Amino acid sequence: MAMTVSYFAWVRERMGVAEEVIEKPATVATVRELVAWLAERDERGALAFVEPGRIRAAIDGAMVGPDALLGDEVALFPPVTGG
Amino acid sequence: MAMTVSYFAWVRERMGVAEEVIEKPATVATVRELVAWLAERDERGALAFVEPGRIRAAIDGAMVGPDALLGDEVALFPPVTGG
Amino acid sequence: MIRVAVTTDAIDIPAELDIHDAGGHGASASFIGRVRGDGGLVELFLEHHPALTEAGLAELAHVAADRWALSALTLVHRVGAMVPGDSIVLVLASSAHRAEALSATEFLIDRLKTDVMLWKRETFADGRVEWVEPRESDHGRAERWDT
Amino acid sequence: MIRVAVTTDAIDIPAELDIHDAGGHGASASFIGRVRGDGGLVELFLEHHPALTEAGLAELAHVAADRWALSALTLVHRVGAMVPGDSIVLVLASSAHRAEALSATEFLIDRLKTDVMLWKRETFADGRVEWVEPRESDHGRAERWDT
Repeated sequence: MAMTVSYFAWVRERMGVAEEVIEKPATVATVRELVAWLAERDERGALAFVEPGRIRAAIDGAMVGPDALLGDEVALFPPVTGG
Repeated sequence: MAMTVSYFAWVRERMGVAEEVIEKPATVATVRELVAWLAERDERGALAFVEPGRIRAAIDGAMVGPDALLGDEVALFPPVTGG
Repeated sequence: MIRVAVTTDAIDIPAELDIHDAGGHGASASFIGRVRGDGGLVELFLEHHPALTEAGLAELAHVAADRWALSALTLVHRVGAMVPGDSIVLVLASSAHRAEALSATEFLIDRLKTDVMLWKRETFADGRVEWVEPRESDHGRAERWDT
Repeated sequence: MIRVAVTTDAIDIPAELDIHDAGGHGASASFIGRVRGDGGLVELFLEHHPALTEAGLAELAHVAADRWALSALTLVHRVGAMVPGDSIVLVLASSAHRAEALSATEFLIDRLKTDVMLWKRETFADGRVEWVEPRESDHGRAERWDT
């Protein structure tokens, strides 16, 4: 199934793109499973998601946990450091 | 013994003066005793010091309690309300 | 840099900000208290002690500077007659870190209300003149800092 | 009046103060965070999400407005490239009462650091480029508001 994944900060730098449309396998249903799948997909993903515990996600504008179910889009990024 | 007493806010208004030099009896040694003596001295004092518990004092620029010993000068006033 | 002032003139907030910010601080917190026109208030008069009010403010400023790592501190209190909208007090505290600047600001505004020789008198449109009574809550807030 | 903005331009603090203060509030608290030149820092870059960063700020502003009785609230965050001395973030909160203005300001600056999609990247004079790591203490401060 096609979905849009956007990346921010050092996740974006390591992935080499700010956004991509992926074809995810049917077995990937949650944020945690997507992160694991991206880490295995290629070298870039292995580098970006070497520490899955440091990855945060947002769906439809809301921060979500690793077990959130995926929809049409998701943003993946490191912990925020604004202010 | 002569000492200078200054008054502020409604204590000043009720006393009718901002400052006076008084001759206090030798039996008046503390702030509490001075307030009691002023309350008995005349009508103005009776009005200003009708509730001695509401009176605050400062000696040499520092806030003091009712049992502080008197020196050459003392300021008597209601609780402060700045800010 | 500690700057403390008692003034009968309007507090020039942009000028105070310029002086205070000359250092280029990492974090700056501020508090401004203004006269409110509640209940038909037409004048607020702040009575002060010619020497001890400023000394009390300076003492508070030094307590704050000893307690928190501040790069600048400004404390300006207006006295005399004011009308609704006028600024009564300005606190500016800066530090490398936000927690220090915020805590120092809150400490100063809380303690100002209980520790410094200043008395508010309110005049209302109907002619009533009343000295402001301290609020119990102000003492509660001020005492939080004793620990 | 709630005003939230994300901007790549310098934050015009006097202009924001003028807009915010139009109401003539009883108590106004503020916080300004600036870029510090510590350790030879020459540039701070703030990455943001084109839509979600402003939405996150607006959400925080509404949480604060629901929690405290505020007469005005301003939240401006700069993004993009900045140099030491530049203002990164401005929080202005006003109320009839000081405790509300001070608490809302502190809440907003604490939560900004943990809840809004913003990422800091530092460039140093020796050429090093580093993404800023969140500090545990920031999470501790932000969680104080959960109760």
